[in-house]
Amino acid sequence: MLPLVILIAALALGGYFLARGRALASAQGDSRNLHSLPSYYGYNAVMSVAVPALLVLSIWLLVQPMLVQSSVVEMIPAGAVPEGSSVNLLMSDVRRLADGLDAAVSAGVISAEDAADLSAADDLRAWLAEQGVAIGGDISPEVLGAAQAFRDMTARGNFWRNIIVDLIALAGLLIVLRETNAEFRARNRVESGIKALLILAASLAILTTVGIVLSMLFETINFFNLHPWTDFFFGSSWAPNFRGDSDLSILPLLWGTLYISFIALLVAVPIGLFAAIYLSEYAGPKVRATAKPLLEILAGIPTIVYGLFALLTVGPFLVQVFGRGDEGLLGVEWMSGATSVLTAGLVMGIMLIPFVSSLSDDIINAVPQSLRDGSFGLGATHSETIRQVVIPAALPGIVGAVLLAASRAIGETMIVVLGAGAIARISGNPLEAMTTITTRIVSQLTGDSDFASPETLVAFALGLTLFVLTLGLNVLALYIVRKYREQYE
Amino acid sequence: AAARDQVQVAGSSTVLPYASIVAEAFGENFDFPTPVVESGGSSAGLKRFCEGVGENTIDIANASRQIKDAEVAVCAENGVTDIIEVRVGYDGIVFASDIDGNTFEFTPTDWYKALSAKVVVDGEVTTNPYTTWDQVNPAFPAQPIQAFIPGTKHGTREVFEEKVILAGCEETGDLEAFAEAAGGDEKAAEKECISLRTDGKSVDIDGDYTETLARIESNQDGIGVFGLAFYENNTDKLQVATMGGVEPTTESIASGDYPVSRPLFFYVKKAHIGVIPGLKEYAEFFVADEVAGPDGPLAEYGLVSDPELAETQSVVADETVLGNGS
Amino acid sequence: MKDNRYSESDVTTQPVKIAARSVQVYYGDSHAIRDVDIDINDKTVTAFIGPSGCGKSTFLRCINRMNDTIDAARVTGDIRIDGEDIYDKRVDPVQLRAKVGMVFQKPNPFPKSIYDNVAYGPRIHGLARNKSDLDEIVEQALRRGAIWNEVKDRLHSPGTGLSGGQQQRLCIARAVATEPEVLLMDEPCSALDPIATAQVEELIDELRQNYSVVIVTHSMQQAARVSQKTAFFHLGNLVEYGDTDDIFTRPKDPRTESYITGRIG
Amino acid sequence: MKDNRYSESDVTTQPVKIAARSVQVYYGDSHAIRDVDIDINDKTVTAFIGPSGCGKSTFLRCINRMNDTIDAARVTGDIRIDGEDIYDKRVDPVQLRAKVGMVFQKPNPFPKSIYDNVAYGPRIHGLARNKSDLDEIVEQALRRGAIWNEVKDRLHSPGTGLSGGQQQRLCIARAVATEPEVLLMDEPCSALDPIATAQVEELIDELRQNYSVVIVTHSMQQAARVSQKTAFFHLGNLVEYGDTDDIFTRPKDPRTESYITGRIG
Amino acid sequence: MSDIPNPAAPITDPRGASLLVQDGRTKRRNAAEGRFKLYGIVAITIGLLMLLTLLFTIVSRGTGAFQQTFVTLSVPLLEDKLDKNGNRDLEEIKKVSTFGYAPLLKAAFETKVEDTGIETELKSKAMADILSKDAAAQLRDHVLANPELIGSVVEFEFLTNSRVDGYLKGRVTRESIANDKNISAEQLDLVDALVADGSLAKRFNLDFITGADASDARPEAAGMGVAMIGSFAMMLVVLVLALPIGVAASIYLEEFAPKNWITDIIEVNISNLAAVPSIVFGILGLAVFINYMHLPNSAPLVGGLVLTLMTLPTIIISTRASLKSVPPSIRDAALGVGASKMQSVFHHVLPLAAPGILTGTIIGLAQALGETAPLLLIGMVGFIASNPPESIAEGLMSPNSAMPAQIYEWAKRADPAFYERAWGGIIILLVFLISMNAIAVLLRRRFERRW
Ligand SMILES: Nc1ncnc2c1ncn2[C@@H]1O[C@H](COP(=O)(O)OP(=O)(O)OP(=O)(O)O)[C@@H](O)[C@H]1O
Ligand SMILES: Nc1ncnc2c1ncn2[C@@H]1O[C@H](COP(=O)(O)OP(=O)(O)OP(=O)(O)O)[C@@H](O)[C@H]1O
Ligand SMILES: [Mg+2]
Ligand SMILES: [Mg+2]
Ligand SMILES: O=P([O-])([O-])[O-]
Repeated sequence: MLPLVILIAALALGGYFLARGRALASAQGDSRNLHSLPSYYGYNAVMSVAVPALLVLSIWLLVQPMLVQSSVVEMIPAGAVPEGSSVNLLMSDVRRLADGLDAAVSAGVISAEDAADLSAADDLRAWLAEQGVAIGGDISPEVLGAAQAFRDMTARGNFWRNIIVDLIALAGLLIVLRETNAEFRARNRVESGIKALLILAASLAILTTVGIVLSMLFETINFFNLHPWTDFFFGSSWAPNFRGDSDLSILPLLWGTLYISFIALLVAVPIGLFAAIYLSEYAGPKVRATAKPLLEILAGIPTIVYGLFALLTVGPFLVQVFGRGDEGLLGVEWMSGATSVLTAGLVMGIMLIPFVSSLSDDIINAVPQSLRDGSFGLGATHSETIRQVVIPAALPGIVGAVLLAASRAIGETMIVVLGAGAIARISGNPLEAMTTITTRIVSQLTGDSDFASPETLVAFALGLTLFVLTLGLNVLALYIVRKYREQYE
Repeated sequence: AAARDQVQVAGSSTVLPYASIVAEAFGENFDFPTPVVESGGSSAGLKRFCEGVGENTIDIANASRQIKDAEVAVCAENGVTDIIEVRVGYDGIVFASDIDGNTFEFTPTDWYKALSAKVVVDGEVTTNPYTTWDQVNPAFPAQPIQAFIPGTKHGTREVFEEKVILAGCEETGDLEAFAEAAGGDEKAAEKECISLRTDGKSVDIDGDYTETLARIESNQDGIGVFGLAFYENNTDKLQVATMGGVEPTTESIASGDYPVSRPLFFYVKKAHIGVIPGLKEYAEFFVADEVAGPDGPLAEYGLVSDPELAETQSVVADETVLGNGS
Repeated sequence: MKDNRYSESDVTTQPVKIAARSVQVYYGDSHAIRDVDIDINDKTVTAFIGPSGCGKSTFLRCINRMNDTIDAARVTGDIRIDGEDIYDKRVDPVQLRAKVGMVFQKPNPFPKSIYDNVAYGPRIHGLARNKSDLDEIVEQALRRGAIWNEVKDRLHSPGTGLSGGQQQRLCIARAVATEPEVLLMDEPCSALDPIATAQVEELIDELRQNYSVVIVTHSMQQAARVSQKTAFFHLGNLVEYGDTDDIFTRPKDPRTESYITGRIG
Repeated sequence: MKDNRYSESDVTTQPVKIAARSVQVYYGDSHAIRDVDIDINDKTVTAFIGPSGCGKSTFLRCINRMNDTIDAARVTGDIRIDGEDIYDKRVDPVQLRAKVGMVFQKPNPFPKSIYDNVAYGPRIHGLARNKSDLDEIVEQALRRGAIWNEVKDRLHSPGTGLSGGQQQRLCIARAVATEPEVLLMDEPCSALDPIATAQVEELIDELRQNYSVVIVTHSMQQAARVSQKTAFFHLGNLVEYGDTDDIFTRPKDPRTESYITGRIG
Repeated sequence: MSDIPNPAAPITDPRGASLLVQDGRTKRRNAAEGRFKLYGIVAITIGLLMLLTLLFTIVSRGTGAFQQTFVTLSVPLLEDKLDKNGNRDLEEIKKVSTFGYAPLLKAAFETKVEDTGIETELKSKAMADILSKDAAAQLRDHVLANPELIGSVVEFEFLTNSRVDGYLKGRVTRESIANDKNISAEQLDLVDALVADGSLAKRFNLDFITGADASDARPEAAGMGVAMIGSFAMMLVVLVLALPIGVAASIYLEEFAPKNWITDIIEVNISNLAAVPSIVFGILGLAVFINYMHLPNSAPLVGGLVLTLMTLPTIIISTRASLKSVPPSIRDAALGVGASKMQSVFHHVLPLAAPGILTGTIIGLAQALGETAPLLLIGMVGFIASNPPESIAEGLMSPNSAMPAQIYEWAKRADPAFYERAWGGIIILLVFLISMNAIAVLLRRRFERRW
């Protein structure tokens, strides 16, 4: 396969120069008479040679093994499949054996003809083990025969594959050379190609979404078959239980999610925004060049570290402040444990700082200087300029950064597990422990209880509901951003 | 896809340490590659186990509980019919508190009274009024009740509910009182016993024992539930409490004196034996005397070895599958 | 070419408002303003003329310390307004710029509504007691910027959606709205048609009654029409400075003469 | 006011290059160009005049479809260049813009070096065979833009660090470098001193030998000097269009007359 | 936040006032200015302080992992234990499992005690217990590699077990082992004697950086190396896929997409994907890549693909934000000289947006590098002690873990020695991250400009 790819690459490369040369020749060697830059004719050739050929190749690569497999499977008599096993498993032995023979042939231990003539009588398993190929069980004649047929068919398939793909590449080359002339709109062709790629990239988001929804939808339906949806959406308590009959309501979890995210944003947005403003507007180049990447490290520290930090450092500190009674700093007794909404929110906020600061900094930096000049010229102070001219101009981008941070806050798990406690409840007191949807997804999915029980399946329902919910929030955000967007210049 | 060479195991994080000790020794002593042992929980492991037969599915699922009928059914639906169940030993469950704190000698009654949502006081069912341990049992110090118990997703929780809370409920006679109140419904009464208080005195830990330990470190009044092996590796930070007067050790658990323990299992896909190199060898090695026996590395690490190990060995050797009378 | 429509009675008798001594400006290594000395009078319109790139904008930006915002720019020398050194440490550039307003060469409306563009200055300087006050100020400024009629129906649409000349007048209105004592205008009429130009020139003359106005222009006619004093810059030097009449009719320096008669650029 | 320095021998005999019929432009709801019909000749300089905000830039931007980039803008009607409808689906706006160059009202150099600013067009159109060819083209363009002398020593410093007038000339040089057949210039001399203006006007006259040039200007004198045809716009309407001589000396429409004599703006 | 001066405040007319003295209003505004700037400084200081605290925590807890305690012993390779028949047949020697090597270690200790005259009450088994469980494996490997050595006495450097190591590092004290059945005071006496003798010492342990994971019974032998390769392979996949796809998608959406409901749907979708909990991407990866496409379990390729999907929204959102901030006049200028839309984007807009794109990439990659949850479902978390891969393809396809997963695993294990290794692993992860960032930061600086 590798030689084939190299050949296509060579054809493409050759096509580049041929098409380019041909275009130039048709323009009497003067690139100015061409519709497009000469290199575009080259790229067009590369595209026409490589894209169809690689497309066919990849389809072939997907289809051939299936075809070979199914025809080999047909060769295996039903009686050859040991009881309790499946043809599928037998096939993996076949493949392993075929691979082993390939390895032996390419190592020169055995000639290709001999490999095709081997009989099961020889102690193949031991012999293969010597060649470094491990086979699970003893080799039956059926398996050996199938392996040989497998090799044979694969070899034939590969042969035709090479020929056909080469022909397609060649045809692409010829066609492209024929249409190459001075008037040919090579640039438009290449750009359409690129645009197709861009569209493909953008649609990946849709595919991912479809994938996510599909991978959760069926289990969610299963869940609702086992558990009343009214309890899930409108119940008030979350209390999973082994013996079934659990209370599984999303509301307390949702409350915790929103509350913790809110506190995290309350920390991250002002700090991040002010840091961004300071970095892009006040700080000297040296400070900026050091402080910004340093802050970015905050985004890269594994969240489990933040979790431990919350549990072991921030939590006890908060207890010291709010919960030690007369021994404490405030002399109040509001907080009983180290884990609370505030603990998790504060620490998560720290993690989110760079999400807001770095991106906003880049965006603020991109606001044209002439706008600042205009404001300074009116006698505005630097901070007035920033607040009233620069930030509004950068607002669409900043909103994007904040949304990103909010998204991260909603999706974060580890910090909440360790920092927020695991008690599902609806309460306004930030010093109490609560929990979030994501942590419940993880724990319901990784636990001990029966995977077909509502206690496990609820994870999928939670995931899907969160998905739909954030979708709603995003639609709302899009609407708001649209409404307040200001375009400058 | 190229043929897979190594055994793939997934499942319980409780079994993981033992499985990894075995996998490591297996890799060292055999010519097969070291098996890959994933964690992710019994449930997740069994789910993947039951996804079907074939190279892209796992060969073994570790579990800290027995496979459920519903799961066997799903397995069968997907073509995973022959499952070999292997019990590797027992996991002791201990109660431990901060090394510098008070010492406790518990009985199930104490735990029941401390954690149940409702208790019977003076013949009346009331919301649990106790806030310190001395209210539960005058022998205890006046330490605030703060328990870190496994979350409801852990098999350990089930054992804890069965063997501690429910036992305590029975001992105190509250079970009867509840049954009476529920009009003789035993089930409802049991449920009443094991529904725990939600006022923050009892905190569910969904993570691992390290999390429980960290919480005790950040709250000295806390008493947590741990695995025996975990406790034995952290004796410098934790002191263990007795239960019913028995101190938890591998011996007292193996002999059945210490009441709170649970069996650990792994499940092998019979169809993969003979196909995946080293699968059977791994399973046999796991339950071999020199590994899982009372002097083997597993016991040394904290596994309570199975007194009926020989039987288990023959199950593996004969590839006896579930449901075939064994 | 002489076409000074307005009285120029008391130009020379006006006190000095801005006094610059041996001002030098560098952009990195390049020396953009060389040793400029100039006295700019109060209640006078002073025109800066000279070929493109000679340093008019640069010098203008020295007067309200706008050059502070360009990293590469370095200013030395001494500039005094009302006798106070504006590069003194104690001087707050913000207060200075409130006193010395500026209209930039390239119109730079804020990405806000037309109303907010004009109201911005009065707001930050607290010139309006209440909303209707502010409305009044905005309308007045837009009228003086000769753009009121065109925008009065779309005060709340964005200032960036205006035509080039409209943007320029908007920027003039914005500068005027803060009532500065000195107004620096960098080619305020470059994108304006003759009528609008005349209106702006009228504004300038009106401003002169109370303030000092410095205007950069490429139009000799305009300089002659609106200014009482003219300074001619060439290659970063202030070549000649004097009464507009004198500069245009009896230039002393041969370079000035060449420029005015259209021989150097 | 008549001061047409250059020959205008064969203006009317030139073939039509651009033909517009009932062109309408809307920005959202506002109707910026109303029903304009015009034929613009080849090898001719056509001047668009009119008060600020009347739609000159808007109409100019229709000719090379730059309005496509403004979301709010909507163009209807029919514009043909060399008889081909440029709003036809098959027309590639890119090819159109390569043919119809543009100098914008507000100078907008790329934040790149001066050299790269000018070399960009020739590069993407493949006008240079090699580096020295390109150097040659860049120098030629900068010379034609009357800015070569000022920048020849700093070709590799950023184009955004130039003075206003220099930026404007840089943009002219950039547009000229691609050798368009039609050149649209939106107030190309607004920030230029008389000498530079004269040089640009000379360039325009030179371009006229081969190309069609459309220039927006507020200077009646300039229109009279450089153009052979003049179009007068008012409130989005094309009020009058004809030989420059006629427009300036014998305007038919009273509005044109008012504007030229400085009564409406 | 708005402190637009209160319009009701008395109007001060600054006319004629001196510039050298600030009037009241200016003073107030300057105070506001000072406060504003202070907020910025405070914000940065908070951020940096937090970073410092975290780094300090990490470093102070993790540096110990880079050192390990070793003991030097002369081991008699007894023929009667290793090769009973004396025919040096490798197959027969292999039959002796690691358990069979224990007597050699005991013997080695006996000789040691005799030779150096250390006095101890300990049985030889208890003495050998201060060694790592890894010692037997090390010994066996060496014998299998050099069967000719059987019968001679060879000097080895063995790891000690984690308690002894902790004792030398101060983590384990004589008080703390009171209830510990894994080590006794007598054993510590022996350790002290060996330290005095110079045969037991702490030194830098390269294996921590290069080695593979070890089981729970021998924390001292666990290393980060293989997981590091796993992470590297995944980052390679993420970088190769997520950056180009992300940038391409953003360009399409921001520059080319017609403004219609389809585009809106895509746009909302992308922001929504950013909020999807990472474990859900694991569910997706399991369903699509493993169950549907039959890619192998535990393979970094699958991990990389899942993380790519997870990182894409971050890159797309930041890229779009920076594309949006490039002023339209630049696009106009390019289009005006006849550049195509595509050219104007690739030649002008994209370079100007590059700093923001790089920032998004840095943050996205950092996030991907530290992510554990999705790996849980595709089999990359657990005990995966494979050998280092031999080729890139193998590195992508053969089972492996990843650094955060390894750290997560270690953090859960019972022996406190793993805790130290978890923090040590975080140090390595951060070094990895910082070097990755450094490249991006350098690139970003090249693209930055203000106009
Ligand atoms: N992007 C836009 N959005 C909305 N309205 C616009 C936009 N651009 C221009 N206009 C309006 O369209 C009308 C015509 O504008 P245009 O820019 O064509 O004027 P102009 O003749 O070029 O004026 P000037 O000489 O001042 O440049 C004006 O009223 C202007 O406010
Ligand atoms: N930001 C800058 N960085 C470097 N050089 C600059 C900068 N701004 C201006 N210059 C240079 O300084 C000199 C003076 O520029 P200035 O803008 O003062 O000219 P000007 O007289 O205003 O010209 P114009 O009439 O064209 O606007 C010019 O050579 C210009 O290129
Ligand atoms: Mg200037
Ligand atoms: Mg215009
Ligand atoms: O991981 P567990 O299933 O043993 O809790």
